[in-house]
Amino acid sequence: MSAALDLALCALILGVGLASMAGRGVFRAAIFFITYGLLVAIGWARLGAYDVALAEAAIGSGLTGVLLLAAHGRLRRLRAAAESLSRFNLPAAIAGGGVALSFGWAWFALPVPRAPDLTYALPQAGVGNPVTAVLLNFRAWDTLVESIVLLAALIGVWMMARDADWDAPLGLRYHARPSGVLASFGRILPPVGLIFGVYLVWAGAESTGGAFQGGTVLAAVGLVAMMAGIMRPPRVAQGAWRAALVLGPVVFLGSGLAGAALGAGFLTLPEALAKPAILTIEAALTVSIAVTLALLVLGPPDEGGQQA
Amino acid sequence: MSLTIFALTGAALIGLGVYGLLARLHLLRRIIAFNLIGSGLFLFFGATGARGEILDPIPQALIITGIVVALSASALAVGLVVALAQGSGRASLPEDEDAEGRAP
Amino acid sequence: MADLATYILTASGLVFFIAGTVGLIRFPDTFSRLHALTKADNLGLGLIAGGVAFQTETWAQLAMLTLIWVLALLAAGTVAQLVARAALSTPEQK
Amino acid sequence: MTVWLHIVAIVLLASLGGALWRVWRGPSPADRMMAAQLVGTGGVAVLVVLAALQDWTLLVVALALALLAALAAVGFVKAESPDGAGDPEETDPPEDWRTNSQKVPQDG
Repeated sequence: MSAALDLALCALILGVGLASMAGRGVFRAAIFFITYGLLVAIGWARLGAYDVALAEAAIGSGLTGVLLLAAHGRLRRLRAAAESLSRFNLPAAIAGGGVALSFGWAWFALPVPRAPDLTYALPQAGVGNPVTAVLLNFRAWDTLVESIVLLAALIGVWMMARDADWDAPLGLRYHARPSGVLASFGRILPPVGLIFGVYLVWAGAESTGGAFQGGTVLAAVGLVAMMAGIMRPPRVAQGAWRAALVLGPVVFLGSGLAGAALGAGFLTLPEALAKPAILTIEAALTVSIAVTLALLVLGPPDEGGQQA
Repeated sequence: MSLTIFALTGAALIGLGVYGLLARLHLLRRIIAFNLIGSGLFLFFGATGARGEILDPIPQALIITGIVVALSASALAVGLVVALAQGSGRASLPEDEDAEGRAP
Repeated sequence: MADLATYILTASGLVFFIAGTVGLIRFPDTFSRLHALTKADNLGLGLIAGGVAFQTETWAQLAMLTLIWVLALLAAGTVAQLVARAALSTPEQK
Repeated sequence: MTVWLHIVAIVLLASLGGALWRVWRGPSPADRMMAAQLVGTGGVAVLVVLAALQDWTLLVVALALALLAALAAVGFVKAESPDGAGDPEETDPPEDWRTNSQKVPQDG
């Protein structure tokens, strides 16, 4: 019975993936990719990876959707959205089929990997959720570098701005009817999202959740508030927002150095301080992830978009 | 059984993404193809991590960071595509255009 | 008793989901399809959440189920209104 | 009960498949977005059922999906507005909307 459910789900995932690559029109592809993110989130739920399901639900169908649809809108106003039907490409099909077949072969041919048993190490990690323990303690290097990669991507996006737009607020100049449905929605949703996002970070220490998931939810409701005209998008040069961007990496690095100073080693948390240290890093990281993701999706300041 | 279904779905998605990345020329479509490859890899990796007796949290942690990085890479790519369209009025690469200089 | 309630509520929820999908496929134009969608899938989700509610173990789970449905209602109402208006005011746009 | 909940989840997924057909068919962008919205609500329903079936923690995932269900659609109406930043409610609907609405636009 549960295999039938997984088969049905995977058939839908594959069908939607195929639909996002086939046919004409990138708008349809973007919509299919939004539904794809949702179905993959259900797939992660079936695999028992609840933290991943949460991240995929928030990012895959939420933020990526806004990003792709906004991009399509901009391209349409620049008259670059049209796509002609491309013919079937045999070499590409051979390449894709070959890659898929070799992965399928690897699944059956390679030995089952032996997962390191973390249960003995978990009591020293300071948190009960093994995924959070891996992210913030056992493999803190990865997470630290990743938070810096996010900043680099944001700087890359900002470099796309034209000189004349540099001092303008980020993204397009969003406006909405003050008493309209969108504005009301933009007032109701963010408080709920704020509570839920903070809850996810807090709960992530022991059960499903964490800085990435909480930060994504906060970024998403922040975007809703900005698109509804409730909240003004920041400018590149605003100090407080820049401070929020680097808060997470700075606190993370600082705690790493403190660990080295205490003799435990860089990015190694002493067992007694692990829980408060992880919660502090997570709180700072959540702020930075939320602001970085929201600004990434908003895009560079773009005054020219008004006329184009 | 279920793990095999998900792993093979992941493998097929990677292949599908590779096809789209090579065969489709509109750059927004290619961004979606790139995301499809990433997501297929994550599914394959996640199914592999769930194969042992216990659910391995390390692949899960890496996949979460991977999902966030994929979003930031997509945002950067979207920025580049919009900048290209602002400059040239097209959303496909010059080397992919046909003899009349039109986007295919 | 609780199980019976779950069977009945989830089954009727399914009926609404299927009706919504059939409406989405069969109705002739955008606005009637919107009508089929918003009526059906919210009741559908409500009934399914109601059915599942009889299986919950704690009050927190029950509260969460309620919140899920309320948020879905809010989202669906907003989206229906906005998408309908967008379809109305830009009918000539590609 | 377990078998029944499996059946509910499978039927829900099948009904999502029907909605996906409308995403493929269109014809207008609004049709596709609406159908995607139904897929979103259906996904929340599937997760609620899976929560009862597997682990109540999944309610958190369902809640996240429900909270962000409207995000893509808000992005859609923004992108559809003339300057990419507006709100369809800012302008009154055209006088002839009843006749206009019959001509469903095709997207390219």
